[in-house]
Amino acid sequence: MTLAAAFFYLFSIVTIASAVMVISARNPVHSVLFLILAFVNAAGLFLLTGAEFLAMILVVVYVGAVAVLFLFVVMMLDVDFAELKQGFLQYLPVGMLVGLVVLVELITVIGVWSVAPQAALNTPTPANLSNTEAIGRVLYTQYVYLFQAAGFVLLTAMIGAIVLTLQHRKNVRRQNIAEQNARTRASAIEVKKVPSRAGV
Amino acid sequence: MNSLSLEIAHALPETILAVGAILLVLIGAFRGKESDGPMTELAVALLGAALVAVILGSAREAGAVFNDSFIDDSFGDFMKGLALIGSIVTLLMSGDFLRRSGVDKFEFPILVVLATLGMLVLISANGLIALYLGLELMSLALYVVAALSRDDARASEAGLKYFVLGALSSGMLLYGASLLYGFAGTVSFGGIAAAIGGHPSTGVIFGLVFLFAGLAFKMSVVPFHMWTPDVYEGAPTPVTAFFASAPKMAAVAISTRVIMTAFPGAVSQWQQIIVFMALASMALGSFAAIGQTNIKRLMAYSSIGHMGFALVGLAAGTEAGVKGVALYMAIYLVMTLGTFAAILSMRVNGKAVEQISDLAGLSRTNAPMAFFLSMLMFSLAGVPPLAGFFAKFYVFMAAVDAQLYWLAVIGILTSAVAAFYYLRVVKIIYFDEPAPALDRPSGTQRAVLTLASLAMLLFWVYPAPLVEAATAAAHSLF
Amino acid sequence: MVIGLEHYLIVAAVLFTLGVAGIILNRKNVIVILMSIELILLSVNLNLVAFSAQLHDLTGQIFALFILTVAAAEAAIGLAILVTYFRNRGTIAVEDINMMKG
Amino acid sequence: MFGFGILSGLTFLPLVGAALILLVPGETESGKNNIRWIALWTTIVIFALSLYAWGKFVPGVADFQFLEERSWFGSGLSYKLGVDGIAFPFVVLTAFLMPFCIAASWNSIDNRVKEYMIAFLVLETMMIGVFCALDIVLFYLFFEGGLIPMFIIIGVWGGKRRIYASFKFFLYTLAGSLLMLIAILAMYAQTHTTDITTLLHTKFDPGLQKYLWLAFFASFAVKMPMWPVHTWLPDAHVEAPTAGSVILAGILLKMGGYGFIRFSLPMFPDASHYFAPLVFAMSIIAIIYTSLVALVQEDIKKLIAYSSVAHMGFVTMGLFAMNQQAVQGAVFQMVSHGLVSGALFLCVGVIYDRMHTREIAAYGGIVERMPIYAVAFMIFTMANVGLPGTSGFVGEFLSLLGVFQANSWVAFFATTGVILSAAYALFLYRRVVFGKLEKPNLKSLTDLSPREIAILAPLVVLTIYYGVNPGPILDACSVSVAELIKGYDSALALTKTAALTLH
Amino acid sequence: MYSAIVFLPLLGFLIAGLFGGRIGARPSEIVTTSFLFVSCLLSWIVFARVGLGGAPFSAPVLANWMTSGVLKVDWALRVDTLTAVMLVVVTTVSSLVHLYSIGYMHEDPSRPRFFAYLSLFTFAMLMLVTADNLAQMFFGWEGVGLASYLLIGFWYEKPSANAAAIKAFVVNRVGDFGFALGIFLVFMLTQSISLDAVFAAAPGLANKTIHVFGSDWDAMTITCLLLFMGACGKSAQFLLHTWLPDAMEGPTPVSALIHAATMVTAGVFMVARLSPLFEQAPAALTVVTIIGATTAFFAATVGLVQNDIKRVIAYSTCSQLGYMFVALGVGGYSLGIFHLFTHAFFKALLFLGAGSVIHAMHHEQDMRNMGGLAKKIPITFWCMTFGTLALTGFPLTAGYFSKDAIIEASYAAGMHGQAATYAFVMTVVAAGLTSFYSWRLVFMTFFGKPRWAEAGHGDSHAAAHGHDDHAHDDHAHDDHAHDDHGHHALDPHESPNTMLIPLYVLSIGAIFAGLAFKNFFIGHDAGEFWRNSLFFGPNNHILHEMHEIPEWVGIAPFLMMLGGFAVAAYMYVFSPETPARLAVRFNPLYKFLLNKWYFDELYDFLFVRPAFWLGRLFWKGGDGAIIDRLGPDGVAARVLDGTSWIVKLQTGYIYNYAFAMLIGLAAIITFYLVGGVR
Repeated sequence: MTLAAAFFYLFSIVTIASAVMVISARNPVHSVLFLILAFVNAAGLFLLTGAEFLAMILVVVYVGAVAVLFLFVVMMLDVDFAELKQGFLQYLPVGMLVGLVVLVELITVIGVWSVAPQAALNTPTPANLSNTEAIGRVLYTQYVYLFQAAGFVLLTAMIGAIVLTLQHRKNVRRQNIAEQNARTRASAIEVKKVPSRAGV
Repeated sequence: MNSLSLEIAHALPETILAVGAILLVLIGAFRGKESDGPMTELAVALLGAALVAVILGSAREAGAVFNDSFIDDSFGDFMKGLALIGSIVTLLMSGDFLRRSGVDKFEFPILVVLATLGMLVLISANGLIALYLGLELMSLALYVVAALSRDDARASEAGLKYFVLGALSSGMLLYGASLLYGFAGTVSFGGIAAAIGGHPSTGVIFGLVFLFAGLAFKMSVVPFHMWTPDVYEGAPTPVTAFFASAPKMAAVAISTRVIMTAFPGAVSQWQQIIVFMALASMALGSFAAIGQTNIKRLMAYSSIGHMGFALVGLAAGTEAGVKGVALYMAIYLVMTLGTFAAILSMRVNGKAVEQISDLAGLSRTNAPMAFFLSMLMFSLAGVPPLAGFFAKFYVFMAAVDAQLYWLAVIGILTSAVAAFYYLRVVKIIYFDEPAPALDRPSGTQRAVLTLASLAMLLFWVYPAPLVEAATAAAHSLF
Repeated sequence: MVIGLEHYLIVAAVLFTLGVAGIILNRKNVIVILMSIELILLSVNLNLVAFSAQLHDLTGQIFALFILTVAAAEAAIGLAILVTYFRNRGTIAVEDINMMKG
Repeated sequence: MFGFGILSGLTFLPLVGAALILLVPGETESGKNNIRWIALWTTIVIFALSLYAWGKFVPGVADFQFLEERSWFGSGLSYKLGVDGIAFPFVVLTAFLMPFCIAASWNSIDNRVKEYMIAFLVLETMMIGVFCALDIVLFYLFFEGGLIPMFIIIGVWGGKRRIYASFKFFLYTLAGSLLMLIAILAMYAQTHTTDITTLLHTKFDPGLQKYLWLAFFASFAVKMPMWPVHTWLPDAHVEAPTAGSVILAGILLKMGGYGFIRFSLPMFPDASHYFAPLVFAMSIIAIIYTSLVALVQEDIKKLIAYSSVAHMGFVTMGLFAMNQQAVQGAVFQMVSHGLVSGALFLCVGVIYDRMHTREIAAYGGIVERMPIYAVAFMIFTMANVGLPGTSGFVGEFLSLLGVFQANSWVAFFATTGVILSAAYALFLYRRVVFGKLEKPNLKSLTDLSPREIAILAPLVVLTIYYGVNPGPILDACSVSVAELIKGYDSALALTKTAALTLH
Repeated sequence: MYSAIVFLPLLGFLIAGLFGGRIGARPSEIVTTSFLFVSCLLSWIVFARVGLGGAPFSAPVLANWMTSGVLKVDWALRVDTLTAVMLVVVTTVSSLVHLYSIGYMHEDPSRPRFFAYLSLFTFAMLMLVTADNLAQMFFGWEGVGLASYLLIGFWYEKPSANAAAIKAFVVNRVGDFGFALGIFLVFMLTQSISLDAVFAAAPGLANKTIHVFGSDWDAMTITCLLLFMGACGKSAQFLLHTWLPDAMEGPTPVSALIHAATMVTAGVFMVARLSPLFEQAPAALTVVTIIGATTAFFAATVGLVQNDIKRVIAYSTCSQLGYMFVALGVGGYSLGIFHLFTHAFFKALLFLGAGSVIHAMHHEQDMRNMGGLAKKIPITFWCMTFGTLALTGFPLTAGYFSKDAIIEASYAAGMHGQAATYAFVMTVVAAGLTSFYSWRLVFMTFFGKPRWAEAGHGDSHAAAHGHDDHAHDDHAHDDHAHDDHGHHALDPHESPNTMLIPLYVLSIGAIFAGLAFKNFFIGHDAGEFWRNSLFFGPNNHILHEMHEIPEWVGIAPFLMMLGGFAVAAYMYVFSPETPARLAVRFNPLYKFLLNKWYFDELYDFLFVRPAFWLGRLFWKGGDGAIIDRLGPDGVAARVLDGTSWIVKLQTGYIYNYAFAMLIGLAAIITFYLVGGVR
């Protein structure tokens, strides 16, 4: 139990510290890296609660895909990372104050947590199954509708990303392999007979 | 558990759109991108088919399917019908505009279909997860279409603002959803209602507030409205028209559903939030619109104000209130579409213009358009006997019936302030010296403007069908 | 020392607040704002997972799963819009996103 | 036809005329003339129909007549029309004044004739509708709907400051009316009906009555207009085209008074009683204050507008005195003022058409060139002053007589208005009509054309006829007024007994 | 027949008014004048039948006017002796004035209008005197006011005429204000305003109190005071007299008809008509007495120094009206009416005579530019002398019987109250003054050196009239129709016959009316003559008491008359320089009188200026600076302020927008946490 507590504190402190760094790092690349760190530690927290599947997904999807995507974009856009400006410090107190108020209130509410007595659970955790298996059992049955909906979200994201970023520039030459392979000698080479001594 | 065929029968409109969307994507992918021509028509046909399915299905008995995450009832049918009409009309109107602006991408109709699918899912959501997924499906498509005109800096800025703030609002909504889940132990609306009974805990209230913050963002209600003017102005006009119509229907529908089905036991709590939001929206919408010169921006503030009015009905929390909301949204939809038909047709020598002053003296250069647009303005202002008045009438009637006198008084006073800027448009159209004449609008634009305006003008002649439909819709939530 | 639900929730609340603060305080780089949003979603997931464990109910984890999915999609869209914006304006400084106001 | 009755016909026939006009091309000179003729004939037909209705109207009955009722909004609201002796004179007055407005605009309006005539016909529908409606929402519909055409009329065909005036007019009256809307909603919440006949027999809680009364008052006081919410009227009058002023003074102002009679007094008797001193005070201030203001005006129309405010003060005062003479006097005063002020504005229009100015200082001595005009103007001025023998006297006399019974001080102060009205009206007449004709541009003035004579002559005749024989109007409303007072008194008595048993 | 009397003038008015332009001036004159003569003839017949012959009183109803609840007002023609007397007075004077005007106005281009107005006036006056209810009386009352307004302003190009017309109407309205309130009060007390019903109820109301105007009053007193206020306005009594002298701006026949013989006596008629009410209100009668006596004295003092021939007569009228009110005030209603009757003759005569003088002088009205006219226009001179004799109460002339009777009655009534004694003193003094200014007029006009020959008149006006220019500065072109005569060829000439015949007729009246009718009006036959058309309370024995007065009281007025004559003769015939000397010696007093006790200035300061000042204040200050600025304009400005403030919040920055969202959220949850969820 103490070990679990120790790990909890470790994960949570690192997560929070990384989160702070994410928003305060000067260099966006650093931000991304701290984001990855935060995700990994959060995955650790998931593990502590027994949500093994989600922990894995978090690492795979987030660290593996999303965070890398961020990194890719940061590098691609090649933004010059500049100084922390006046604005940040100027608005800091007010922002912090409001943030603190919200935080305190949230914690106050959490402090009085109690599940409603009449609560009827949707999907009670089966006792004899592993986390992954349990999720697998319901995901395609009970939640098939939502699963499909999530699929359409991804489809939309795909179309959206394409429509926004895919560019066919007129003046850019592209390699067309099929075209290249289809070339024959006849089409590639033209033999010109040059009359001699005719001048130009 | 219901059989799959029954479930699909309940979700027929969604199914049609889902399957159709995939087909459209395939067609688009294989046809290349010469033009979007047939794609728009196909998309319209698809949405039309969904609309038919909604109308045919409205006679069906209400039912909750898909593990209680989807509900099919009259209210849903009513609002889905509105959303679909909004999408269809926007698509019809926008083809011409997008072609002329050179952004006639075939993806646009597909994205509209996907967004509409999201709206339908949202409207029918009977649980927090379905709500979130529907909302995101809708929002993601909207983020994209906002930035669709990707060579236009303003459009991308609009898309970016919309996205960032939308994501923040989603985050808030999700945080609220998580609190609700934690405190109620379930994600289905009925379950939440049962769990909190008559005494919501503070946690539930917090969850409600956060959740409603997310929804309020989609409705563009104060203080979650800030994106609206910028996005309305920056996005391509057809997209703005779309934003102003269909998604509003879905957002209002789901807010109503959440409030009515998940929190019947916390009336006094959410009533305070909604009263506050309604007041703030009405006031801000009325005041801020006065200084505007860009007509799209004006319409943005106008929509904020109108959402405030719609919330007045919601605040009542009664069946009459929901009826008022439904009616309000229906009438608002028609007014908005008509107005945007006029805005879309604002072109001088082929170039799109969007300053209000470009309408100056329209009554001399294009008398029918001037008349119809003015009637829409009066309707938006809520001057009887135009339909806009009845929209307000029903929501305020519900509010007064629920003894929200101050809300009614202040709301109605702000509507007097709001009347000022609508009148200003009429003044510019009728009283000012003519500006260069606008080009002749396209057939669809003219048709939409005329129909919408006449519908508002003559609503009082035979209002019963719509009123009855709204009554039935409201009744199904109680 | 027992680690209860509250601890997780507090961590989540802190993360949420940090995420929101990141959006508000950041002036320079929109990408960081996108990352802040990821932080917010992470905090929500943490909440859900913790509740799920406490309630012995899988729904929370399923919900979190969908959120992860959608968050990925959202990140993609967000970055795509950002790229479009950058192509138009050549900057992604938050302070420069100010063509429309009033 | 279609089961609609004569009131529907009266109400919606103007729209038919408007539709006809819509079909006529309006750009050419002949097209414009066609439009004018269509509009004129439409209004004449409506007037004839209203006379026919008057023939069928039974004066000695308190109930509503020509009832029509149809379901309208599904549940709740209904399409219900009917008139009683108080409403009916106003219907006829409206129908009567409209042809004059059309005729008065014959030459003076030359641009956008089509829109102009349509606006007027739509306005007529709204005005007649107000007096016919027996559903409170329907009433509100017509009450507010009239703002739109009037806004357009002032704004498009008005004078220099037309935009300011039209906005002021619209927003001022709208703001007032919206409060009434809330009261209507509250009444619906209480009774779940919008049927005026039912509401007339509903006893509202005295506490609630006060709020409802105030809300209705806000609307009607602005519309009347009562001091201190009268300032829109001078502006609107000054800027409106002649016919617009005629309608404004002749009919639109009367809607406020009609509203008091139809709603405030019978439905909220306790509140009316409670607030009567307030109304009295405001009326007295209106009479004295605006009369003094009228005295120093430099614009003819503005002066008449202020005098309208003062005259409406007599009306409100009379209404709230709540006895037979006072209320009948107020009703008569409204009808009479409709004729007289309408006629005065027509008179102003006559010289405005010639000189294009309303500055009093620009005139003087025009009697020399326009003797017939001077006579007509004199008669209307005297009617405005309330000279016995003109219709202006009867209303003023009866309402003052009645008010004296209710409160002698009020009558005392109000009667000073008799002195002041003589002062400002004659002062105006002197500066415009009398004096030496010295200004060179006045020398070419021509007297009334046959068209103008045809417009003014019937008004002259009626002004004097009703002054000598006000019977037709007084008889028409006497039973309804008696019924109104009876209900009012018994309601007050009821409240009193309730209060007594309570203690 | 009654209808014919009343409506023939109306018919004449309509014909002349509507068709005058078409049928021409001469036919209009003939039509209106002949109608009037018919009417006059009929009136005398009625007078003979009802007054002398004892025919029954009647009040035939012509039509209903207004009915509202218990209020029922009919158009009716009430004819009793009082009415018959008035009918005779009105129609006689009116018909003579019509006739006279044919001559007097013969060069005016607007004669149809003039005759129409005259007939309209006559009609209104007849409606007044035949009224069977207070509303109809009010109709006539205001109708004569209208006609008076129109006639005073007949020469509409003259600013002074316009001003005078408006002044007349408005000041009359002040009186009407009281009259109207009186009517309302009567209705409140008796639930009726028809005379018979009111008279029937009056005795029961004696000594009743009523709560009006915030305190308890004796019902009849307050009623009668209010009604008397109306009478004051119409009859130009003290405080409301200011319009009458100015009304002389009208053509002279108008002055004769309206401002001497008929309209101004309407107040007297009204009080007499309402004697059943006044008899129940002794306090009100006291007020009537005091006001009447004051007026009699005041007007006479002003009349002493006026130089305008018409104004002198106007003040004289005012003064004589005061006498009538004294008579009424002491309860001698028949005395008042009798004086009204005789006064109508001799005052009309004086005015018409003055008109004749003015006509002869080519519209010169200033007596200082006359003199020596007796030889030039002897007929006019004699007629004027008869009129003056009657006015001053020379024995056996009309004024002798009526005026001296009033003085005696006031002395007799003095036994019952102080007010009557005051009235006695005042009237006796006024009799002397009357004699003085009347003879002064005659002497200045007809005797002495003809000052018109050398005056080249008009030149000296500015200096002489500086005090009073607003009323006088237009003398030189009083009648614009005569301007072409030119002043240099002035040669006073006698008037045409159309003007002289009325003078003859009226002279006869002025001399013999008193003698002929004394018995009926105030003598032994009075009872049968008046019957119940005048009401005398049971304690009212004034007609008897006035015969039981000491000898000296009867002689006093005669002595005063002689004294006045003597002083006038001394000052204006034998020692013409005395007046100027006196004027210098008693300069303040002279100025005071010349300026009519400064009433015009006072009213201008008290009412006219403040009204305009207030009007401007309310307009610019009230409507503009307060109501509009705080109301619509202010609200609009605040809305715009709000707009600019709100729009400023919309900075366009994402972080601000997000911050707004957060603050909104924080605010709401804080609200729940702090404010309480439940």
